[in-house]
Amino acid sequence: MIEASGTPLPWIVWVILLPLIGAMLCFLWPRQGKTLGLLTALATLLAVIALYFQLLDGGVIRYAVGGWGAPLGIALYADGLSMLMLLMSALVGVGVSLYALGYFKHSPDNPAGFWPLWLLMWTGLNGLFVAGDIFNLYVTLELLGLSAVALVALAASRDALGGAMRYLFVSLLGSLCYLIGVALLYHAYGTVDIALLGTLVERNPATHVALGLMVVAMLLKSALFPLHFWLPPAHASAPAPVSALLSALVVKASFYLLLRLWFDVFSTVSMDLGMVLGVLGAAAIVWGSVLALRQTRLKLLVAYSTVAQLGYLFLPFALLSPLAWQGGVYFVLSHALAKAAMFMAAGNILAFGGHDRIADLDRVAQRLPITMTAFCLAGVSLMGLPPSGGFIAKWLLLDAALSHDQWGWAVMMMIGGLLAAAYVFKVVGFAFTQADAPHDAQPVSPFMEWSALALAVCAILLGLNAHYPLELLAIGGPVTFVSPSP
Amino acid sequence: MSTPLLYALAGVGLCLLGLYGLIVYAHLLRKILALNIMGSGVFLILVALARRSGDSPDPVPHAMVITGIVVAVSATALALVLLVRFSAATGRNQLDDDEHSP
Amino acid sequence: MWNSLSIVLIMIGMVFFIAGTLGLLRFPDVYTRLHALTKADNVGLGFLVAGLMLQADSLTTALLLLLIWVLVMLAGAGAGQLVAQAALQRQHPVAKSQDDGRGHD
Amino acid sequence: MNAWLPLLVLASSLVPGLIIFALKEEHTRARIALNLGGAVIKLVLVGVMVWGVFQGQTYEARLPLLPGLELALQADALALLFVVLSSVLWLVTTIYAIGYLEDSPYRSRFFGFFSLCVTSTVGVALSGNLITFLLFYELLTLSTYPLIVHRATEVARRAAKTYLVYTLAGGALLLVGVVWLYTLAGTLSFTPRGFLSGLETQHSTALSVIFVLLIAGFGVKAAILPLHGWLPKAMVAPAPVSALLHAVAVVKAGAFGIVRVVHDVYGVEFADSLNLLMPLAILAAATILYGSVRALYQDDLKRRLAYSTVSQVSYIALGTAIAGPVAAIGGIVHLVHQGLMKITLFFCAGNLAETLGIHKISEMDGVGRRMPWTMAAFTLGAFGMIGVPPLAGFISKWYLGLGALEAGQGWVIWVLVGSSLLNAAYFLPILYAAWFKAPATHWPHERSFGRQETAWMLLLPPVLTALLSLAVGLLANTTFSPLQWAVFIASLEFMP
Amino acid sequence: MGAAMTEAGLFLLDLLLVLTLLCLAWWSLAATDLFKGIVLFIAFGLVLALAWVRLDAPDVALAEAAIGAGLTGALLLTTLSKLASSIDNPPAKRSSPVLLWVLLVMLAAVLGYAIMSLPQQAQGLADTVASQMGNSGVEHPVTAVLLNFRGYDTLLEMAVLLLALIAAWSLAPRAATSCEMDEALTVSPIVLALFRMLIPLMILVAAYLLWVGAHAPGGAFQAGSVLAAAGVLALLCGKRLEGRLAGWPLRLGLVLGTAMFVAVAAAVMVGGAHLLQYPLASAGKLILLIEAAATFSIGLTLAMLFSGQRPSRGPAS
Repeated sequence: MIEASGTPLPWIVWVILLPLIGAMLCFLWPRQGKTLGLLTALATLLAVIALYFQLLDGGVIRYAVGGWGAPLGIALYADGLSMLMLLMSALVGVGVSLYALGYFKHSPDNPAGFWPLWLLMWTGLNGLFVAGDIFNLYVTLELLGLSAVALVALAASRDALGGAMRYLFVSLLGSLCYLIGVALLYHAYGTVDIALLGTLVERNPATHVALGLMVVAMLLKSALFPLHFWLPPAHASAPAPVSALLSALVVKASFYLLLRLWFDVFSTVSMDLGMVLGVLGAAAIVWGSVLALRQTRLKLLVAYSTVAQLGYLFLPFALLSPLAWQGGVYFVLSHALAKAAMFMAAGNILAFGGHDRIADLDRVAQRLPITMTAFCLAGVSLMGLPPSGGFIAKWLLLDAALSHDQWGWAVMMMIGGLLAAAYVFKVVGFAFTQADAPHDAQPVSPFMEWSALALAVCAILLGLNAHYPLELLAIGGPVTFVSPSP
Repeated sequence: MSTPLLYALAGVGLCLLGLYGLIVYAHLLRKILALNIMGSGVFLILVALARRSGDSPDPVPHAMVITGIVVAVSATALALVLLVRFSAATGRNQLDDDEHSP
Repeated sequence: MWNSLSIVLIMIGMVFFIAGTLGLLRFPDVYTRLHALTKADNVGLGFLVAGLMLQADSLTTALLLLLIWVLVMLAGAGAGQLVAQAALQRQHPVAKSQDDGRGHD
Repeated sequence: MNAWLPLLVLASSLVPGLIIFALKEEHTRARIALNLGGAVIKLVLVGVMVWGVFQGQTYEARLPLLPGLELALQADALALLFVVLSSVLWLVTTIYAIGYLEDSPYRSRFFGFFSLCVTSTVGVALSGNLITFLLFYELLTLSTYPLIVHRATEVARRAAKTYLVYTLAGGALLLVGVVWLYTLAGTLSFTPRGFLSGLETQHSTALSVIFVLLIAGFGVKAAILPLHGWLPKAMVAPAPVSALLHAVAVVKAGAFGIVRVVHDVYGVEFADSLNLLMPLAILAAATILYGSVRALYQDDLKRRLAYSTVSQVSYIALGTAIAGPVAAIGGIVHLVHQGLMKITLFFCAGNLAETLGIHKISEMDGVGRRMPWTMAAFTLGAFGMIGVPPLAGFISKWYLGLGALEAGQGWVIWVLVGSSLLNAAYFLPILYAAWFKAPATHWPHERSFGRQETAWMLLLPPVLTALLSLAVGLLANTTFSPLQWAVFIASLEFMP
Repeated sequence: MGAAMTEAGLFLLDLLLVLTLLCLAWWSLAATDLFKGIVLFIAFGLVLALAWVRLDAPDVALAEAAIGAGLTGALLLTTLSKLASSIDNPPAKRSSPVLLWVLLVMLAAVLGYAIMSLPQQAQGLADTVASQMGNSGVEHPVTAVLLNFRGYDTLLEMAVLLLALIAAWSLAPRAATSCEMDEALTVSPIVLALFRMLIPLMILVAAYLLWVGAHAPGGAFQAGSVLAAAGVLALLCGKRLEGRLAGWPLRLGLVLGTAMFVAVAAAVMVGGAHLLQYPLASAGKLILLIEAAATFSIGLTLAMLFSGQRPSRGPAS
């Protein structure tokens, strides 16, 4: 562990400040929004990469903001897990930024707000991933939640406004539940620093109630079945780049937070709950997939697919082995890339044909080959077929389940994979056929097509270079808390 | 019962009142009110318990609550703008399927 | 001596407030209610502040209390005027007899 | 170089495939050049590899995938047999497909996926462990889908859906089996005589279940009895695709997987000691008879051929399951022989459909006089299937029968005899009708090709493969014949 | 004896306060008339401010009264006037199933139990804060925590406020040109007179609160909300921002607080210090600088949120 003081450029700070500064600049000069936004995205990506190398060199980073240190001050903290999340956000973020360049040119959605809101959301994401303090996490959570809501509402359709409204209520309710947990923990242990809390927390009523509330809050925000009701309307009605961001990153942030709390704060008390989360996760896989299969609109299908895929993330809570954890985190990464690509592809199809009725896709396989390739590659990852990030994740989870003879989980995963295949190919099948009434097509910007493809390819590549992320994950972080690798 | 405890329990009461209102009432403005009341309840818990330290109360929760209040007003403002837009677009003040979704 | 005077002043202030509250509850229409309210605000608060000023440790505190009174009077006057104007604009009826204007806010 | 060669073999079809995707529809020449160039280069590379292996070289490429797990490509004897088969037949099929799809739309997409399909098949062949096998196996599923759905009709969409339901479910079973095996054994590398023998005492039940999972996973593509439903439906695909599916890529990948599992994962001896092979043999025998019987009743030519495939591919499984060296030789060599014969038959069926619009057997009266070359090739293929000496099919059946006797499983002989009779029963009427009945006054949908009976690109491939299937039978005793290669493979597994 | 009396009396006061709070909250939610509900909510906020005072949290009380009750109330009221229909009478509610009640009661019991199980005495970070006050650059503990010890939270919170404004602007249509909507608004001369008297006073109060924050209750948020109140008053009196200021000067004003915070936080790193690690000598000044900028931006932002529209850049746009 290094105290990152005296380092001339503490990248851990810049990954938060850069998007924030970018957001302000975009707000000040809205006409230069695109340029400034893109520059900020690239700068943030570079800062994240720099932090990555810093982490590789020196191991886990702890940074005392204001020099005070815990418990008085706020600590920033980055280990392998945070780094993976930062990298994921940066990758998806740059992809979506490029996509947005094309998207808002033709879309009726309001473009002026997009850049500052998105960059503020990025600030919230990065802030959340490196926060080492549960109250600070609350603030980042609010930054994230409110910007997400505002971004959904950019679409300004009835559906989007309703979806945003519901999303806002859920988000605020979740934050307040979380804040009660923070209040209980602070008043029980006199600190909000995660590392300190981890050493202090013991079994007592306040801890248990705090755990319960915080877990429920995070489940609500990460839309675990049966708390997923808000997700499909919000994700499906948002502008395409926003849908991509929400499904890829925002729900993952609350999952990440849950992971942190689970292992770094509540490690001594949390384990009993794991089975419940696992069962809910399994239910989510089936329920989400079945509903996805029943959708007639493409974006809703993709949104329900998110509900299903999020279920996998909660299986490790029941499987309780380092392998399962690696699998869970890998799932986060691969789903982020794949789902972003898929939503972007869906956005292209919507922009192209002016609708997203699946049965009337009308030869998009021929007419939008790049988009369709992106969709299919992303689908491969969602189905968990090799070679893709989704496959590696599923492999790890299966390995964890089978090596402890936990058959039920393996069966659930298989069913989930097959259902995923069913809904992906439902779309693909109609992409080849001709609609009864052919419609006139709008041109789709190459930025939109290629950025979707790029992210989808990344999702595939994730399946071929699994050891880099896994090695990174091994730097500090909760996974090493569980038990040594077998 | 000590003062901090009394207020903290009142905070719990406000939280639950807010939660109840959020779930039960359909009008979006009422939901927003309910969330604000719930938020006040949480703040009350946070500050009340800070009073347990004797003569001078613990200032850290106070600072947190001030932060919280500003966040709450930001959220409320956003919610209200959204509500106005929603109301203008749909002519309604409640969510469409509020009768059958949880 | 000063203490008793202060108590008496505060008591008088309280009486005005009680009367004002009663008026607010019992008067028949917006305009008369406003009358009761502003009376309580201006005069009642005046007595109250006067009583409290006698209890103040320093001149600053006393002056601050006085400032509060002035500000409340200003606000009360402004607000009362606004309410009355709004009521007139919306043509709230003026109660002719005791019972006429019952039942609306 | 030894690590690069397997990769280059893969790249020789992958890279052209990817470039073809990017080509515009009207760049016909570039596409043809890439297709044929890739096929020829692959053939040359494979030739180099065969020569190298013959000289005692080993070719191996590894890529770390997960801690303790890597993707491995390696060229062992069995792999080479399949690679050679695939690359030869790819070249032939490419020529055929170019001729067949001359004016149809979306050729770039078609040939792109076509190349991917072959890449996956070669990948399956070269896989050095189960996870690599799994990777290419699923890739094969995915790259075949667009080929089946290519015509984009409602029927095609449904056929492709059926295909996916079967193959993806199979893939899921396979995945569970492979992961489970990995948790028990800690390795997945193919090793002659298997890598599991140490585990038998504590895990014999688990290993039996895994065997069932793996065989079921591969059995879907190999169309073993209850899992064959997709194959006849997939006949809606264009003829070159059917040829590819039936003769080279899909069904063979399944059959090849079964051979791999029995020989190089479990080991024949070990699998037999767990009593796993007898049920497999019975299943294979049942499939052989069932497929043949069903074929009898089909009037649609391609469907009859499809059921014939169901039947014939199970010879491979049967040979593997008999647990004796000679039968193993028969099974392995049938991998090649069935491929050559069946591709011939499908090419011919395609020619009939493309040239005369004939799809049904009842329309084939006298077609031998209109298209003598095509029907000659068809006849060779059909006789081979029946097992007439000295054609390729005879060799397979001979070794299978001999091997069954050697292993003390006399009942297999009856299966072989019954199947041959059935083969004769469903092929001979076709031949009779084609050669000896009077031709119809006009064909359903005739296209004229001048003096030739059909386009030369359509005619050359079946003639070539028919001759090859004759050659491998006639020259079975020469050094590089498939039979000798199969003998060598079997010796690795069975000789101490 | 007397002390015990006072004790009991105070407890009674607390009890009364608490009950009033709960009742107001309930009435506010259940009021048949939404307008009434909002007014009751404002009253709730004011009583809550009293509760903060009773809990020795004057800073929170100020913030609550100004922001929680005042500005939130104003926002609620102005929203109500813009809704498609403000009638919700009787309040539409779903039937509250038994399950919900069971859930709420259980939650109450569990939460209450958890709170009661906490130790009766706890120092929290009070002592730690007290011991570091000398290094903080200010004398008032809450300000020290807000701007120094946990300044990073406050920085992000400023971002949240900015976010709310950007969101509101991206959602709201641009204001109609000024003359169009001011026609309807006739402002009485008395209000205008009041306005003229109050505005300077409010600015003065804001400045005072800002300055006093260094060593007594007060600070940027309270000052900012007073400023915002002035802005709201101005808006109510029909004042609009001049067209030429409504472009980037306004936006600059809105981001100024956050920008200054970020700038100072980052600038102190030049010497190798951590983010927000003020040099001791200039800590007080830097904090005041940040607070001044923040006050200005908070005031402007809240007022803009109240107006609910993007100010138009003159009649041209």
